[in-house]
Amino acid sequence: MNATSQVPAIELIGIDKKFGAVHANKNINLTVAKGAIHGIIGENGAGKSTLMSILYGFYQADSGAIHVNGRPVAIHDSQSAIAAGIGMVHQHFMLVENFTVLENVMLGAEGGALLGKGTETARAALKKLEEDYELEVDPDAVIEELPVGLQQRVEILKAMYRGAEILILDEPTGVLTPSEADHLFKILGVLRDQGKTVVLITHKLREIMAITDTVSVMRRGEMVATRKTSETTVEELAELMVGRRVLLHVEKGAAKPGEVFLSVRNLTVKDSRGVTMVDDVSFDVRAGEIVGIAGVAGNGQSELLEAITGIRKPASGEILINGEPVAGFDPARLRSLGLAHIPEDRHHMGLVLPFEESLNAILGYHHDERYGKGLFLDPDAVRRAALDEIEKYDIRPPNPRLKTANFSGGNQQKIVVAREIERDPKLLIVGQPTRGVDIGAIEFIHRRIVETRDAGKAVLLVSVELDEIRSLSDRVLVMFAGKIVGEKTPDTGEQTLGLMMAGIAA
Amino acid sequence: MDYFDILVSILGSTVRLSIPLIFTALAGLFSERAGIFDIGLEGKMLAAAFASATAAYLTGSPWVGLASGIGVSLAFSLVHGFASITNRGNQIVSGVAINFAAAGLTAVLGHAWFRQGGRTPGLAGDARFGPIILPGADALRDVPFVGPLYANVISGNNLLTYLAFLAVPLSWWVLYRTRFGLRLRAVGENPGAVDTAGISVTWLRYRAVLVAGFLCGFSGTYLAIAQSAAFINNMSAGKGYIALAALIFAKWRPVPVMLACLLFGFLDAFANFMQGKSVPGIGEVPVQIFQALPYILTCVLLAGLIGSANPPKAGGVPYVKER
Amino acid sequence: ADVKPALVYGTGGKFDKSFNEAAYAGAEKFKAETGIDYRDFEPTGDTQGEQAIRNFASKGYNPVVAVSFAWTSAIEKVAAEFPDTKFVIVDSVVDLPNVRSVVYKEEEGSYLVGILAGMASKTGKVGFVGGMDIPLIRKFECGYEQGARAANPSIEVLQNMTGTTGAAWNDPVRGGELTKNQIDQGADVIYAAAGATGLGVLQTAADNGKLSIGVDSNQNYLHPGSVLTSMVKRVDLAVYNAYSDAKGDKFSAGVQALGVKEDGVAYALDEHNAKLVTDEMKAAVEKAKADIIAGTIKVHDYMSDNSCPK
Amino acid sequence: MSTASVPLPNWINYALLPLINLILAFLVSGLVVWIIGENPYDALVLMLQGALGRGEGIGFTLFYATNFIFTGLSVAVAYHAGLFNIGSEGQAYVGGLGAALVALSLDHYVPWYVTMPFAICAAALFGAAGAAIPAWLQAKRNSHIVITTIMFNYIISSLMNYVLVHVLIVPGKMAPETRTFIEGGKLPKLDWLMSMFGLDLGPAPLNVSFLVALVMCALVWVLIWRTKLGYEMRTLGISRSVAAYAGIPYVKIVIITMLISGGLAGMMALNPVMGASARLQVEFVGGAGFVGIAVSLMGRNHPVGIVLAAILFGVLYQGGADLSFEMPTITRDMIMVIQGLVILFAGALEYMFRPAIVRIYQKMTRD
Ligand SMILES: Nc1ncnc2c1ncn2[C@@H]1O[C@H](COP(=O)(O)OP(=O)(O)OP(=O)(O)O)[C@@H](O)[C@H]1O
Ligand SMILES: Nc1ncnc2c1ncn2[C@@H]1O[C@H](COP(=O)(O)OP(=O)(O)OP(=O)(O)O)[C@@H](O)[C@H]1O
Ligand SMILES: [Mg+2]
Ligand SMILES: [Mg+2]
Repeated sequence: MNATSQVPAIELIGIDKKFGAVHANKNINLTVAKGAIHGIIGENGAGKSTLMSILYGFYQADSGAIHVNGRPVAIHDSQSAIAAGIGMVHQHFMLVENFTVLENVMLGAEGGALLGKGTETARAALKKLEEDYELEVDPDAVIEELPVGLQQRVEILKAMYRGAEILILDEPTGVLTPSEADHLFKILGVLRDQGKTVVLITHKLREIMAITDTVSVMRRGEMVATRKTSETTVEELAELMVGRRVLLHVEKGAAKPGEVFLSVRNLTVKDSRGVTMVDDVSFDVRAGEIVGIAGVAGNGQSELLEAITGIRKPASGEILINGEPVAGFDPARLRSLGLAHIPEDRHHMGLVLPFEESLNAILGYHHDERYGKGLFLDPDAVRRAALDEIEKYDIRPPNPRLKTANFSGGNQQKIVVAREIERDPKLLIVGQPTRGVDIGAIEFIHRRIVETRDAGKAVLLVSVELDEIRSLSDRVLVMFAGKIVGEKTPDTGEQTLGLMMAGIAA
Repeated sequence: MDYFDILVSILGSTVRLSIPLIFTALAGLFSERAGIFDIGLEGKMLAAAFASATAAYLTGSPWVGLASGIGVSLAFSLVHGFASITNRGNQIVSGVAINFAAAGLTAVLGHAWFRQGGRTPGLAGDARFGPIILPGADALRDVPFVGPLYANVISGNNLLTYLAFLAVPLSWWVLYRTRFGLRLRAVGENPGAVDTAGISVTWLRYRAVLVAGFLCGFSGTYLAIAQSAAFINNMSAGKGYIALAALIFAKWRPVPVMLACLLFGFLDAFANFMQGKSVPGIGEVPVQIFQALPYILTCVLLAGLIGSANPPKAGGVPYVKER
Repeated sequence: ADVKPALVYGTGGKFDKSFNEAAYAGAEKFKAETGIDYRDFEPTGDTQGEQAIRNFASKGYNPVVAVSFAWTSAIEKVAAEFPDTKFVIVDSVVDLPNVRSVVYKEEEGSYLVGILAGMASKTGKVGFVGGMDIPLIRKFECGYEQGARAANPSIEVLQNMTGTTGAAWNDPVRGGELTKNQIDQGADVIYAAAGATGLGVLQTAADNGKLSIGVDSNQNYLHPGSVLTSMVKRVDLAVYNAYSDAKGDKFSAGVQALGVKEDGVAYALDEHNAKLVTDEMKAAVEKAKADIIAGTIKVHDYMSDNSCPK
Repeated sequence: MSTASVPLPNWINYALLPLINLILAFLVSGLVVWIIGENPYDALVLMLQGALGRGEGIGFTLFYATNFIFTGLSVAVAYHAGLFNIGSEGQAYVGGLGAALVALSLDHYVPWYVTMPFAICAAALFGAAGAAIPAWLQAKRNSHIVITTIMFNYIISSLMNYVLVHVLIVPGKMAPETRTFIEGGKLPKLDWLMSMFGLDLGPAPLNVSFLVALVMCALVWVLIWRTKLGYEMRTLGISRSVAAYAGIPYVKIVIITMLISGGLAGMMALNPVMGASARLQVEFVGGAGFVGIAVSLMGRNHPVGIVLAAILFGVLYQGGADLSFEMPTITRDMIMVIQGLVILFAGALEYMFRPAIVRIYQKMTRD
């Protein structure tokens, strides 16, 4: 090692950031060595994206300093970050969907006030980059017509085109199949070999172990530890992440499956752009069992859930509940047939954040006569009912009149879980039940789901957390590219399931 | 008078009536393509008309009039920008406010200053943009077909008319061939992409809004001191909204914008022509039908009966990074 | 008697160079002669007239003159509420004991300018641009058409109305466009009876080197050499007479119909159009005037049967 | 640090901030008055005297406020469902046709209290019809309700123009308006109400539609906060995806909401058409639909706030009329200036002072 490599690529000193009442980054110090792949892990909401966005100039820190290559730099905006040689691939892509790849790559680096000449230079430079890093993509393709994996390539190309020496990737593998992820890691390796620095945000420990040189752990806005990857273990990292030993196994007895309650036959679902997301899928869920669907995010699970719960009209195929065909029924009608749904994203679907808690406790069930006669709604009755659930599920603070947005993520999730399970459904559809939820709440929610099964209800569970699937399910279906590629028992090895999720083995 | 003469006459009228629509719709194009909805086009046009007429009256120069029209329109644009970009306010509400303020201010000031029921005093010929006779117009006039078209439709318009038609390809060029245009289109679709590319969303949107103000300055000036010789109370009379309709009808693209404006201008001209004349078998067609037609057509378009109109994705939504 | 005169204009504004300005001139004349000041009000919308009229009445103003048919129902209402106040309505008839209704025989004045138009036209086509499409404006048009035909039996009269609502009085752009249409169709003299819209008519005619005819006030000076004449409607007289009658305790309610004979309507001749009106034209129009006064020419009033003889 | 998500107590959100914005609007208006050479303070005094000084002034103020309550409610109801209805103007206009048709056909035969319920229904129905196509376009075709309602303002205006000029006009009359209704088609004035407070209504046209407006306020409150439909509307207004999850039918709610909104706007016509002028006139709405936007914004979409804001605008309208009468250099258009500024400051710039207030508030609560 020569002297220059002693100078760290990045030094963050005392970074502090608040979003209103949320303290997203608390006095964070971080050093990233030059030419290294540095992993950052942490639970949802730990503040990883915020920290990196500050480094990239997307947000401005309330206080703290940033050094790049040993020199202090003032990063007011992404412009100054780019000038300092920093590039970032955001968790949510920052692409103009109706622009071509080339236009997206050029945006902000057009090389002159007129496009004409710059376009040709860019095209040539892009071609070279593609060849150097095996990042082939048609420069004239329009973004919205590209699959996510390729869109991510465009993001990486954008950063490279701007001459990034330091590349930040925010959860890049969430949208990738394992093989795509492997390809990405290969590219990151090439980058490292060329002396570039990579910061990789993820909460997949496997990835950290596989590729990083150093890893830092964030928890609740704080930087809790930094380790050399070679000197740590998955267990240690997991513990650092959540603050106490992870309990990965759920206590549960054997299932006693009864009659088939939900039956999906040759179901095909398209998304709003007309792309087939669920392709000729068939499976059954029996009363008294939990069927888990494993898969990498974006392989059609969301659309499958939406179709079953009536939010999205299927393109073809049948859905039978207790033998009755229900495809195309609206969610309200399905609820009356005994279906309950814990949605994947509580903010996007499950909760009206500006409402007081009690009004969310009846969402979807608000037509019930318990909450008011006929057309009317009785707020007192609603609050009384909500208070019951608050007590039963230990939702804190126990105030049904508090604005839902002011509850923490875990408690918000409990509001949803309580609402859905307490209606005593015959069929429970669960999507990502513990996303962004703390360990205590996870246990609680898992127990409720198992209890529901034990009460003889049919449960369909979708999760991208393989551990969750394996510990809760009685049967595991693996979904890949819109198809169910196989059924396994929950004790099947992670390796095997991982390969299936990548579409490699059946 | 044969049909050809009638056609020439209507076409001439179409051109004159379309010009304010073209400027205004192009103004809306820049603003909305950058993601800032602008229903305050009407108000800006009106304010510009008042300012240009007042300045031209006071100085006797149409150029000072034009400059004032543009200046005042830019000021209103800045207000819209301040509300909807800096303060992330509701763009529709801001537009409504601007329309009210402009309608009120022009009437109040006009009345207080000139005491002619809100009108500004009439302008002498050289305080206006007069007709420009293109070379050979008179010589060609008698050539069949081409002659009258050239002499009565193409020639004999004022400078602003020619500028309007120049503004169309220019707008196209700016939007699709310059860095500014690329960024502007991008910021209307995904401001995050622009921001992370190191470009200031705020400044870019301000520039777009200012371009809109600049163009509305022309349309207002045209109304007051090219097409007419004075400012009249509420003289924009809904043209800002027709321009908005034309913008939607054209699906936010420059050349179709011009065509839509010409179509709507033609409807207006045709209505004027048809007024009082009865159509065999139908009788007199009520002028109200022609007045409503641009809006009806736009609604038909929006109903998806003739293609679909997808506004810029980030349109109308303030760019909020931090909650 | 003591008078406290008030005046409510039509919506075109006090200095509209036309109808309202004539009313203003009448009030000013009264003020100059008697030294008695008056209050006036310029409503900018239809809803304000009634409130203004009532305001004047309740504040003790008397007589209250309202120029424009738009205030008809307002006067009907307010005059009933204030039976001791004298009201004058111009261009409309209100049948109440304390209201004087002044109407004009616009058909006669229009007939006169029609003769001039018919004689001045070289193309054999003359135009008419009206404001709001109402019987009153048709009356202007009908008289004009009769006059033009009297001067030239084969003349063609093109006619347009600007609109169907109050906005038609204040739309010079459309007025100009309609004028241009008529010019394109061959008209070379265009008569505007359209309030402020007429300004656009006169402007466009001047811009295109054609002749125009003004209305209500003498508008000859607006575009000297281009305005052939103006059909002057002496609204000033209505206002002036109302005030001075009231002052001299001679105020009478009831309908006053002012025609050529009463000098209520006339054509305007001054230095601005002297060159445009030839001696021959002058002779013809003076003869017609005499004939109307003598009763030998009877100009048809459109409003008497809502039709115009062809 | 961003301050947008820092919660503030209600008295700041619903009283202090609107008040600051209102004061600012008036300050700028005062500037305009000063520019045209009048004394802003005198103008303000004249305006307040004109609006609130006498029974007649108050009567006019409340008369105007009645219009604005209806249109404000119309805008607010739609707003709760996330729909920005700027077509109240046109919906009120066509509502007038409904009211007028009822009055014209019944006034000879029955007393006003028989006519009124029919007129209310007809006005609401016609108003709702005026909102129906934009509602459908939004619900089914996803075209922006703002755009379509603007378009419909013009379409309705042309239609009404045609109807008045060619169908309903009294032959031989100049103005395109219907005949004057006789007693059976007129709504009685509220002299008794004013005399309860020892005031004399005079000729001010305050009439029973004011009471109808207040009843509608109560009904809207019940609808929004005490019915399941209102719950569904509010849910939809906050998040379309949550509504879809909860089985709240988008198309149905959008259409119902817009019909209610249009109906409320349509009812506004009762006041001027049957309460004041006793006939249907061209453009009788006179911008009240747009004022409704300001009223709804100022009133934070709550019926009580709407009543207060409507009275504020009533003061502006009546006081403005008196002001322009007393200060002839200031025309009544000054109201529009003030209105524009109120909409600007209270609406588009509503959060301009929020960050500063948050800081002050945090400082104060910390100590
Ligand atoms: N733009 C924003 N405005 C307000 N609060 C925000 C914003 N972005 C993030 N937060 C809040 O800051 C906290 C940290 O969020 P951040 O996105 O940095 O977490 P993360 O570690 O990246 O989580 P994830 O793994 O889910 O991506 C969260 O509580 C989040 O709600
Ligand atoms: N978008 C928001 N708006 C307002 N307040 C918020 C928001 N997000 C979070 N908060 C507040 O910040 C606090 C912390 O929220 P956060 O979701 O980060 O909780 P947490 O520490 O992750 O808790 P949990 O373990 O239950 O998820 C919450 O109690 C909540 O009141
Ligand atoms: Mg993140
Ligand atoms: Mg959390």
